[in-house]
Amino acid sequence: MKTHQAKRVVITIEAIMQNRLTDTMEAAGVTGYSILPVLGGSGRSGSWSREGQIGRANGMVQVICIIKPERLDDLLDAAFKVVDKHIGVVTISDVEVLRAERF
Amino acid sequence: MKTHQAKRVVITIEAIMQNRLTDTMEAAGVTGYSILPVLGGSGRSGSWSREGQIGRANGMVQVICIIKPERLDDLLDAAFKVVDKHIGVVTISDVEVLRAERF
Amino acid sequence: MKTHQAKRVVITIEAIMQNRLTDTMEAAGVTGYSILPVLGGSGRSGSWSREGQIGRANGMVQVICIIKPERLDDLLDAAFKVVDKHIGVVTISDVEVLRAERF
Amino acid sequence: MAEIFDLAATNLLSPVILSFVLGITAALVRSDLSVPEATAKAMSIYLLFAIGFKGGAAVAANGLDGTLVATLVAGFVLSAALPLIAFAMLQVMTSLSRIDAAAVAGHYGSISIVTFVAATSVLEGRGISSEGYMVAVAAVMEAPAILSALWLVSRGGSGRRMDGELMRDIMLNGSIVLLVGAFFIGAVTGQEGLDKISNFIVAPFTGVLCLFLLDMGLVAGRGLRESRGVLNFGAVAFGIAMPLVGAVLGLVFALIVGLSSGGVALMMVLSASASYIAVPAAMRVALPEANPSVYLTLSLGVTFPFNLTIGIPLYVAASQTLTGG
Amino acid sequence: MAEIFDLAATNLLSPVILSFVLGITAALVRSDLSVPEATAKAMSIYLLFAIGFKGGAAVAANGLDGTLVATLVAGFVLSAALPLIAFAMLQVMTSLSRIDAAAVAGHYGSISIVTFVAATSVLEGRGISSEGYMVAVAAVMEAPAILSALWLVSRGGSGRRMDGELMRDIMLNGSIVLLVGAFFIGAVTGQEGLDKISNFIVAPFTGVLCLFLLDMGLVAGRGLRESRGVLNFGAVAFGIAMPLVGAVLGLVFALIVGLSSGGVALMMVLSASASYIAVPAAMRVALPEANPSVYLTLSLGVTFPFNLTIGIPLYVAASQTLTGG
Amino acid sequence: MAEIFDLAATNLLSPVILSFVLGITAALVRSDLSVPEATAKAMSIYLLFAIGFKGGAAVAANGLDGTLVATLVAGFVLSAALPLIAFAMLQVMTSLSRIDAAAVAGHYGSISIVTFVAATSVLEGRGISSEGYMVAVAAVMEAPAILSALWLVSRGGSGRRMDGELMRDIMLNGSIVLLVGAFFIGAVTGQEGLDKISNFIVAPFTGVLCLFLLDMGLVAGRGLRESRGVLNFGAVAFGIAMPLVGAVLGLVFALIVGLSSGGVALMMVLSASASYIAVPAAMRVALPEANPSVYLTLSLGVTFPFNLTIGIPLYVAASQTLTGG
Ligand SMILES: Nc1ncnc2c1ncn2[C@@H]1O[C@H](COP(=O)(O)O)[C@@H](O)[C@H]1O
Ligand SMILES: Nc1ncnc2c1ncn2[C@@H]1O[C@H](COP(=O)(O)O)[C@@H](O)[C@H]1O
Ligand SMILES: Nc1ncnc2c1ncn2[C@@H]1O[C@H](COP(=O)(O)O)[C@@H](O)[C@H]1O
Ligand code: NA
Ligand code: NA
Ligand code: NA
Repeated sequence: MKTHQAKRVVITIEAIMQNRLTDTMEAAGVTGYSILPVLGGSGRSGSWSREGQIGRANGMVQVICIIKPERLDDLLDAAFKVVDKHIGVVTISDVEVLRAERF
Repeated sequence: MKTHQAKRVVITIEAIMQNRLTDTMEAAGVTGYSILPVLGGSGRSGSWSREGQIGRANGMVQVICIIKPERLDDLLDAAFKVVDKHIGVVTISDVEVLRAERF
Repeated sequence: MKTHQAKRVVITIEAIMQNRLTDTMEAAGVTGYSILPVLGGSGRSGSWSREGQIGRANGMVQVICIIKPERLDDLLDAAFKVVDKHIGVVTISDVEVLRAERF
Repeated sequence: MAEIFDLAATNLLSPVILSFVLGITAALVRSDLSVPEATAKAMSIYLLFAIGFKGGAAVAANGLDGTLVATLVAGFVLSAALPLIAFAMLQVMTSLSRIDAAAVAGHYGSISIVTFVAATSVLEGRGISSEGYMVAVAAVMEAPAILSALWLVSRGGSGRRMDGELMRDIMLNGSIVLLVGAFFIGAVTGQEGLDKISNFIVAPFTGVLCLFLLDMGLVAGRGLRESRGVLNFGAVAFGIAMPLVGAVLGLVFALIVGLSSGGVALMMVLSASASYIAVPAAMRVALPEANPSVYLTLSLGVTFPFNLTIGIPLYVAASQTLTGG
Repeated sequence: MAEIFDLAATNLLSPVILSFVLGITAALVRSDLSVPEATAKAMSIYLLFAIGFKGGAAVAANGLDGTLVATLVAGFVLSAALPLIAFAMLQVMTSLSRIDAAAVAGHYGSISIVTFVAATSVLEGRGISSEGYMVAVAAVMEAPAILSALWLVSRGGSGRRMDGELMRDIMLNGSIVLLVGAFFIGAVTGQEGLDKISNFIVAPFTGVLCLFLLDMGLVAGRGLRESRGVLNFGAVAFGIAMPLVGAVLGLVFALIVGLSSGGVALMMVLSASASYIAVPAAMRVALPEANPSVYLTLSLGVTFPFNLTIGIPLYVAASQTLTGG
Repeated sequence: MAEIFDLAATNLLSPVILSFVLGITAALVRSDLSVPEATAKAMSIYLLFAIGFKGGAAVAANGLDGTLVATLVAGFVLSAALPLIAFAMLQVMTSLSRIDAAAVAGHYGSISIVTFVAATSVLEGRGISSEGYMVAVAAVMEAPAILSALWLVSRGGSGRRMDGELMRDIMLNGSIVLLVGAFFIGAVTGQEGLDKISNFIVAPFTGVLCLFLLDMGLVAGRGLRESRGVLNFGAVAFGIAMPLVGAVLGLVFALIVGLSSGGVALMMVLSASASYIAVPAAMRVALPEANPSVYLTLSLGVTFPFNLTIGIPLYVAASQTLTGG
């Protein structure tokens, strides 16, 4: 089955920053992404969990974006603006995609 | 620690199609997979979120499948049958697995 | 944008073993990880779903860990101790990370 | 006439409607107010269980009168026929593609259970009783419209979309099973069963309905915001005209069958309301090319608020005038 | 005898049982009806809090009679001893491996709190009172069975599976902490406390129990569907014989201790019921080789429905006959 | 004095407080007891809707007296001014960085709605009435403190952190919208509206509050465990001194405005309480460098339990003594 090269960018970011990140991404022309929930985790600023929480102040989400390699830098620049001062991990990996015409 | 080459296939698909996809995958001999929830996202058909929804008509899930490289094409053929006319993104990447005898 | 090589380790493990795994990882010096919920899945021991469940006895989570390549073996050793007799899939893949100083 | 306005005003200023307005407003001003998906589903399970059970218990109390079968048949026919009318209207009033028009049409043959629930709560508030088996009629009206919609598409040349699995999905979808199941439990356990759990399914009912409508308002408002521009004037006009057409047809059938004043009103509500759970799900499976923003926005963003605010009091008033009830 | 059938029929036709039947039916016909995980957990928190609190308030009202300690000891002994009997029965009746048999045995020494809750609701419905501290007995009976099960395995040669962390997990698992904590709050705040929150923990209780059992039915039905073929005739027979054996032992201990008619019935229910929360979780940690479909299907798919439908009325009738209550 | 102790004891031994204690204990002993996020959010939606609605209905019943505007202004001023006092105290009592101190200060100008809810439930329990519009005052006090905190930081040289989007986020955050919206619905539908849903928003209220506080205890206990060592003696002392300072200021303003005895107590509670929803979220956006464990632990782990157990009875007693109410 024919596949196409693409990049998979995963941005783990505070939930409270999600809209700011996706707005910035959309402004940079990135419109395809999915949001995954994160239940908890641990890092330099300690560990956390969403259990029983009502506030939005802690907790993270993963914004996952499959993107053409040539568009990667636009996305990273946009993401960096938002993630910069904020807690967050950004990873990039190679993937192949089926039906590249769809994204 | 000894690892083995494998493929990681991620199929982001409408929740409503999940059972049809996994049935087709099982019919093609793929029995190992995990389902991850997706909270929301954006694509050519606009953006969506599961918040407050009761219907099953919008919302997607990720079906993740770690599979031996030689079985990849069977899986993709099976997935393609279901994903074809439906909204969905299919990505493939290389991974190494521990304890390959278990899958 | 400058990126750094790293490994992405995904450990799909029974929810009930999550704390034992992360304790062991922390004892091995791995402090950065995120936990993703898994809704359901299928494997050699049949298929499962979290729907309507109140017990903790079935259901899995994904522990995702971005780690410097040189620390990979420590992590895998630690993970293996816990995963060994238990249900679980461990995959490793290459990723690039932004802001490596943060992890 | 004055009475209709009075009824409309009472309805508009009830906590139930105002909660919906609060939800829609919060979404439109982009507040981050939101109800978790699990909570929304829990409330819908509660409402379906309660309404089904109460219907069953009412049947146990009053016995089945001879109109039951006739009413079920009427519901079936209405559900199957309304999409054809809707489709014709859509082809005149809008420029939707054949597939989009068929998908929309399917929604208007089927029903919205929360509109039905809101109507029963208005009837109760005014002390108007109705046939307990109307919830069974609601269940019967969920599915036939879907078949009509798919038939409309297949007539247009594209191959058949219905398979056994989809059929099973539609007939056994969670809402139908819960509604019908609770109806049977209510019918079997009767007044004694109702007494045991009325502190749960009767006393707090209207309050839960408020929070549920708050959530519906949030979802509807978000949908309206997202899909600005999806609907043109013709489509919106259809979203308001079609419930009126449906209500009139429901009225005619209900009068022929000979329902009570409350029953007539509920039959009008069922015919006037548009599905936003069962039919959208079926359409995603069977007609993936149809644009969901069109049918969801029409059903949840236009017709649902219309019925909730203006439609219900109108249908109740009409049925009272015409049945003399 | 006629009375037993009568009681059984009343029980079977209650909204509570019929809701369970609805759930199991929906799952077996593969309806997509489902209760969100968060909602199921919320209901279980509610039930544990309510049942614990009411038990504590009852103790505050009636004072502690001298049988408390004896009953707790009896519960402890039963929980520890029942797995040994179960294990022996399993080795005769089934061909389960030593480890699977030990894991199953552990479930039958421990208890199912929802079976207990359903029984209290039957007792209440029949106006039979019981010792408030029976919820404390329930809490005491959760854990000892797990130790017995692990001892059965270690006797078979495989090294010890119990460590401090697992011990803490078992003793401080959420259900036990919530049940015991609510019991203390009820005991401390007494009738006054109960008055403050009875509109929450008493009035809607039976209704919530209905929806909770609907969910239990869905989960049990899904489990039965998934694990078709896991259980052979011998295993199913064990799943029905063992609760009867447990109930008889519970009866003997309860009569020796001198409990009231309601207390005897509850002790029988506790002994007869099989865990499906605490023990499965402990087994996944300590005995990962044991097959979860075996113990979950037996506990939730066979013994739980048996107790709910036939067991409880039987135990209540037996205790009433024998205590003259 | 004896009366204060009596009141404190009654308060401490209420199901509401003991549920919080149960939660905090369960978390500290590392039980796995937990409330799902969706359930916690559902309960907070319920409480906000109920308290807002009841406030609005009370206003509809009693009419607006002339003190409304004065009270709103007083609330606004207190919210804006308290952070300045808190900031000064923090610089004397702790070695927190300027940014951390400003972030903490913002929390103490704003309010904790659940502390407010707990206080109204204490007042009700003692039959003390209060101005219905105090919930509107609570809403007004949420945001100004955030602006003060950011001003404190910008004065220290770092550029401005406030932008239009953040401002909108703060003003239209879900809690404020729901509280104010429900208040309006209550005010518009009045006693009639309240009658329709009082079985939902009044009868089970205290019980839901118990479970909500159980969850708050779990979250607070987990926070305390995680952040052991984050707070030194000075910070903890601040967490207890600051609510007292706030309460005194609230008392002065409330007496000047001329509130009733209950209103004075609530104004003290609002001033004494520290935000743990709106302000932490705003701080993560505007001051990401500030350490969340410091402000969350102080607000939720120190000041909230203090107010809940000791503060509220103290403020009620003080207001009763001083207003002669
Ligand atoms: N190395 C890592 N791998 C995966 N997730 C991480 C990693 N480091 C941080 N995270 C996630 O990001 C959150 C914040 O990290 P930190 O800023 O280091 O406290 C953590 O709580 C985790 O959820
Ligand atoms: N490039 C992408 N990266 C990640 N997720 C995507 C991407 N494109 C689409 N999706 C997901 O698939 C859904 C449907 O996409 P679409 O068919 O383009 O509207 C979106 O709402 C996203 O959740
Ligand atoms: N090949 C696979 N790919 C993805 N997830 C898997 C795979 N195999 C197993 N899993 C997950 O691990 C769980 C237990 O697997 P097993 O031990 O094979 O029953 C399954 O239910 C899935 O959630
Ligand atoms: Na209709
Ligand atoms: Na037992
Ligand atoms: Na304050």
